[in-house]
Amino acid sequence: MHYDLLLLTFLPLAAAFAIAFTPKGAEALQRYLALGATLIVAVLGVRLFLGFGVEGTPVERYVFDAPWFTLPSSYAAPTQVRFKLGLDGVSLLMVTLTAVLMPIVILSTWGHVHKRVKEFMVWMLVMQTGMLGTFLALDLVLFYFFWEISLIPLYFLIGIWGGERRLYATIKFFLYTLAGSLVMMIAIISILWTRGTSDVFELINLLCRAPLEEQLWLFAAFALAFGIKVPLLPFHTWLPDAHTEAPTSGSVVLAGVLLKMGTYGLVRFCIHMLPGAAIAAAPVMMALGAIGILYGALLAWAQDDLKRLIACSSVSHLGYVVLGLFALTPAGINGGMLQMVNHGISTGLLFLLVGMIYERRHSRALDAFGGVAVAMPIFALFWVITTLSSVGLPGLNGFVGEYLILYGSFQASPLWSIVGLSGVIFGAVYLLMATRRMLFGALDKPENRELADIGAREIGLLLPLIVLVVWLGVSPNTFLSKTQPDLEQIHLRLAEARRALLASAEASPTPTRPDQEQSR
Amino acid sequence: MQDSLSQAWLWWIPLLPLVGSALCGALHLATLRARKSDPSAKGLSAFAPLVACAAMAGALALAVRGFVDLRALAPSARTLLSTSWEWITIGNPARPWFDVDVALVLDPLSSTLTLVITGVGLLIHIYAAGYMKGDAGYAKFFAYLNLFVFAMLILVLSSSLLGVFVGWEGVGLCSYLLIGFWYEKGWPAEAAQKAFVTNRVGDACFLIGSFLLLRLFGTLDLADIVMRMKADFRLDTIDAGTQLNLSLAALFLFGGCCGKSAQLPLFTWLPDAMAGPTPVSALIHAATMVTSGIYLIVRLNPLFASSPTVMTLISAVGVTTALIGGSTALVQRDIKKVLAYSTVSQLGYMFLGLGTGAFAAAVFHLVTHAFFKALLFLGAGSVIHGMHEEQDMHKMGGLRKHMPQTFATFLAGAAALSGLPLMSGFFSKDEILAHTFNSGGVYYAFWIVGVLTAAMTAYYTWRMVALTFFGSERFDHHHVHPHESPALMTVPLMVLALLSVLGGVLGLPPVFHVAHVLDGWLAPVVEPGKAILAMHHPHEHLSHTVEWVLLGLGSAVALAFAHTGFHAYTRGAERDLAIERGAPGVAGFLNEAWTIDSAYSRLVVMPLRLCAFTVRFVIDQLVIDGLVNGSATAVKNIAGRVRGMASGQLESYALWMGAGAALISLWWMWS
Amino acid sequence: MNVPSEHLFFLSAGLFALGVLGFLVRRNVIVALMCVELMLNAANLAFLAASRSHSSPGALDLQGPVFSIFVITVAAAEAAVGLALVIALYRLKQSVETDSASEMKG
Amino acid sequence: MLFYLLSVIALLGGLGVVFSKSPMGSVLSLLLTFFALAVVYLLAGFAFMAAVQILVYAGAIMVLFLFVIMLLNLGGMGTRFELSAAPLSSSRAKLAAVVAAGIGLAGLIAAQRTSFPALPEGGAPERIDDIQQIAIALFGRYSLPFQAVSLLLLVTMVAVLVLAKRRGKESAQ
Repeated sequence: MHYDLLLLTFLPLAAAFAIAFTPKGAEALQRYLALGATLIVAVLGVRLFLGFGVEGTPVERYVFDAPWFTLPSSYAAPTQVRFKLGLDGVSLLMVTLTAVLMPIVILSTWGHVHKRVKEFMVWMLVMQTGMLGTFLALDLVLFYFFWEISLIPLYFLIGIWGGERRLYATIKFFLYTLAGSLVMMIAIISILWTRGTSDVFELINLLCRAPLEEQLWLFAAFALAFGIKVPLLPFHTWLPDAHTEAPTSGSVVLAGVLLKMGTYGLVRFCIHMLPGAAIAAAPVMMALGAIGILYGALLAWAQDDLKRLIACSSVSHLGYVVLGLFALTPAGINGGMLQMVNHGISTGLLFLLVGMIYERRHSRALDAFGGVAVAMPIFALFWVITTLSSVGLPGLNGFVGEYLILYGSFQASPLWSIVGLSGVIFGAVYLLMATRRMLFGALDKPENRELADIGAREIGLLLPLIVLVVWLGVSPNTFLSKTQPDLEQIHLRLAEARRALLASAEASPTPTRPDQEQSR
Repeated sequence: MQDSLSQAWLWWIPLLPLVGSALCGALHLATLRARKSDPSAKGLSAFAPLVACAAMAGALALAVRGFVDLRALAPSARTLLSTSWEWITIGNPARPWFDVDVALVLDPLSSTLTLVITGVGLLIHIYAAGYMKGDAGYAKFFAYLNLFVFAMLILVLSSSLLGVFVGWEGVGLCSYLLIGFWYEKGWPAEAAQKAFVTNRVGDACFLIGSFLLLRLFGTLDLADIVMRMKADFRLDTIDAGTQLNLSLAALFLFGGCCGKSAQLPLFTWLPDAMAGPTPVSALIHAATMVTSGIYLIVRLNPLFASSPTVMTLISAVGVTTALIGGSTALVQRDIKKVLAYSTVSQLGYMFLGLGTGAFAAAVFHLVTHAFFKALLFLGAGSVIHGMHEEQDMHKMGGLRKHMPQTFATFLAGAAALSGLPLMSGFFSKDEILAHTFNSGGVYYAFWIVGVLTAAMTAYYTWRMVALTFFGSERFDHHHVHPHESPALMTVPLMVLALLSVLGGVLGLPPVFHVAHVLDGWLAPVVEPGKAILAMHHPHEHLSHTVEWVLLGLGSAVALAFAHTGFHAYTRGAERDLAIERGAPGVAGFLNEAWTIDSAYSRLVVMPLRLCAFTVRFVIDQLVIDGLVNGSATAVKNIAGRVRGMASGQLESYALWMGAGAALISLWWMWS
Repeated sequence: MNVPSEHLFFLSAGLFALGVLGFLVRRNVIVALMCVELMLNAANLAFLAASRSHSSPGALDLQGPVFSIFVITVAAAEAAVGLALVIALYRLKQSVETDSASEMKG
Repeated sequence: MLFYLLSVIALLGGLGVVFSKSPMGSVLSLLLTFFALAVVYLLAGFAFMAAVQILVYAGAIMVLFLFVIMLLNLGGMGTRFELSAAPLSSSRAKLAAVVAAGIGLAGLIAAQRTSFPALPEGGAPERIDDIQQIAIALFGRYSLPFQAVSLLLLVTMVAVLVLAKRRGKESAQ
């Protein structure tokens, strides 16, 4: 048995323990311990990514499986809950993104975390274990366990190191997500009881043949939890508050990884495990995604707080992901998966950049700026590149995902694709508006004249992500080819479910809704 | 498609400017570094024009090599294909669901445009080395300019529609960066934003068009699409659904072209784009980028040809835009604004030609327009340079004595633009009008508007010449000392003047009994579209008599109105003031380009902005958060009541706990 | 002894109910604690009765006694802490009535 | 028959705990119940548990109660019969009685409805709680809870020490 995955997941937790026992004032030690641990995890993650799907790599390296405990079930044999971690095409990109993003996040805290450093690092590392575990868990109970674990640290990160309205934001965030996960827990308990197993792949085999009514209510329960996390319209209002009040690093992790737990869950559970329900619910989900794109963009356009604007743009961008995933076409799902990574990188970068300017200027109001490009040319360069990647300029990462999503959804439903396309226009509107109001114009405010340009540490933070931005834009096949075989499995399931739906439609006299989409 | 014949070197045509751009960017960063210690340091930025021009010269040399190679091939085999960049593959690579491979293709059409881009581009680079000297962002400017050339070359060379889109958005980005080059002033940044967003509207249409094409053909490879259209398209066999889809695809792609090529309804960004430095206006907003719409339609000519409705629409949009642009240029006082509206108008001509199926004629006008409009912009830049950044023609006059070389070359450009006989613009414009006349039906109306616009063109061109170079010197002699520009700027002007005058030889009309060079050269590219058009309505060539009459009419109109325009303004700007006094309404209406821009901001931008604020304050904060916070308040109120039960007395806690336990256990027992 | 196991449970239930009643009506903390002991004893009796009903001469069921031992231990601990609290409360309020400690009022 | 007699004694003791006027009376009634239960255990085959019942409950815990009552000199304080005394209103006492009855009823029904295996021929085993077996179980299968319980006792000792230690004057006032 290989322990790579176990190491990957629990190394941050171990480091958190180690940091907890360091003396109180040793801030440098705590910072470097955290940085070191996340760097090791990043190296491990990249190694796993590079080896994935390459011939000659032992497959067992990508699974860790051990019995954990038992729970009662409706069968004679109790449900055996397993401690099963596994890396496959669906989780690969998210795990790698988490591993790569965290050292950058930790390094970014040099600039803005000055109080209670020890606790901050501990919570960050605990959160990383939670996030990696969520993506890697191939057992329903284990998934839920990690899902909840990753929730708590953010509560403290915002609640202790956040801005002025942090209490309102934390409570809103916590209650929203908790409400969602409780509903999901009920669905999980019901699955464990009725199916007698908690292994995700076994359940995928079992549940895809479940009757549509059962699939639909399970789908609804899961989709609610994931939809709140994504966040999908109309459950999005916790996000701008949480983002605005969170410290920079919290925002980056929230946008970069935590939101992806929702979309990841949609792929893994709502689509792969419950394909029949996914097909039936696709029109609704696509509509929510497409309207979310437009809604988020309009919302962002009306903001005058930079951080809030980016938070609203997250709503818009994740609308793309949902639109693509529930197009249920190859291009749509692939595009959605890619867009998750893209959004993590681009929005992470945007939050890092906003953090940098906030550290200097202690304001996020757009009106407080103007002409910053004159004072901080390097910062402006990075900001413009990031904005363009977020806007979806071909050649940078955002475009590939957006194009695939829009084409995939065009195959399924031209209407929602065109509604989603409006995001292409409005994305440019609000991001360029922010760019113009912040960077361009005359440098007429005396506070801005003294702004120092970003330094070597900050460039070092941004550069790896910028490289990824270009790499993903120019050669997305590096990533697409790795996820391909496992996504193909999802399409096989979907095709099977479509046939089943058609068969039942023919059998029953009442005509059911015909499927609009036809994948090639 | 990969074979031993693949020409990997083609990649160097766009890559050279990209490398140049990266080097210039590095030079700019080095300059910034040097400025930290010494704010006025020039650093290494003086090398930037050398690097950029070298890259351009290299690209031009390669383009010429490609042209020579193509000439050596048989006309039907004139295609050079590079190795391909496997960009996006979804599904098993052996039989993918979705696959985009981008190769570079050099064929007569892309070769023509590559030559124009690199040739005119090189001249403008050289000019800019003089024009931008002393600017704080000297190296940055060349980095952007080279980046633009890279994107533009990708646009015209790509084998795939998505590759075209890379260039399409790339040039939009560079246009954004270059319009907003002097962003400290504020309004260039706004103009840049407007340009980008307006283009985005077009780009969204482009994307829809590409989805439809993907659905129809399963590929985005341009050659494949053309081949399929050629092989499968028969008027009698095609079903209505396919026909509709083809028309929709053509329509949406044309929407994309309207954005990039500044046609109605998306042309309003181009006049504002004059906020950028003048070489930018010449290169991007006259010679190259704005013509990409024409390129796209010619590239996919069978698709457009298959839909007569869309073709008529293209002509109608083109001629209307030409009229609006031409009439607006009549009253502009800013020399660059005149040229900008003139560009809108000339692009309208090209679309008019495309709509009649005169693809080669449109390309011909594209080429000649690139020569003379770049020349005019650069000449205007030279004037502005010499006048210390003054752009108002009412404050110029009599400059011919002060800047003779600029004056002479400007005259050549003006002659070509106004279509004076035997100039390049004369032949190209006339060819388009002749094709329009020949198409009959509603096209007769288009032809009349076209001739009217030609008259306006001649008038405003010579008004501009008169106001700028003739008459009394209306500038303040104490502050402004007009001077001729350095040779670095005038030499490119002379080359372009030569091209403007002689460019007509590329496409002499049939009555001259000389081969139409460009027509023959482009024949392999436009043949499929022509074949489809011929299926719709076969029409004969114009008789030589009619042709002579049209040529004569064109000459007469151009000469007459050039004369009127020139003489009305040689003595100064009184005529303008008279018009403004006499008919302020008309003058204002024309001055604001038929008030289309302000109508947009009132009817489109403001409502959308209102919508955004409604979303933020009403829907998000009032409704959704109201519900969320309302439910929280409700819980709090209920909790307040329930709190009364927690009296702090142990017995009562215990009592409630016991009662609960009793109820639950009894319920268990009963159920 | 041939008493059916049910009867042992009946006794357990009765004692438990008395314990509950006493805990609910007596305000003297010490007596309340005693009632808790009474309930714990009832629970012990139930454990042992269950153990007895599952045992046969060949196969003894030891879970009952083992858990009883644990319960007794917990009971001892509970009594010790409870009485210590009573002493602390008495020091503070000079009273051992439960309603003298109502600072937890919500 | 002895069992039923003992049952009655135990229940009477329980009543005594609840209704005795003085804490001292309650203690003595509780002691009676414990002894009766110890004999019941003995009868049911749990000799060891009977011994533990007497040693720990009657011996240790009850002494603790007595000790505290004497320490605080509460012997005569419980003269108020609280069932009718304010603020414990009689309606609340009735409610308490109903609750207690409900719980008792639930227990009775549970015992009634559960089908226990019939007692083997010749009655239940004579001796169920074999000490050796218990020790094996405690140190084997239940060693983890056993250690946890010992930890609990340790914590209890510390807690009691902390709670019972006399503080400064201001907190003791």
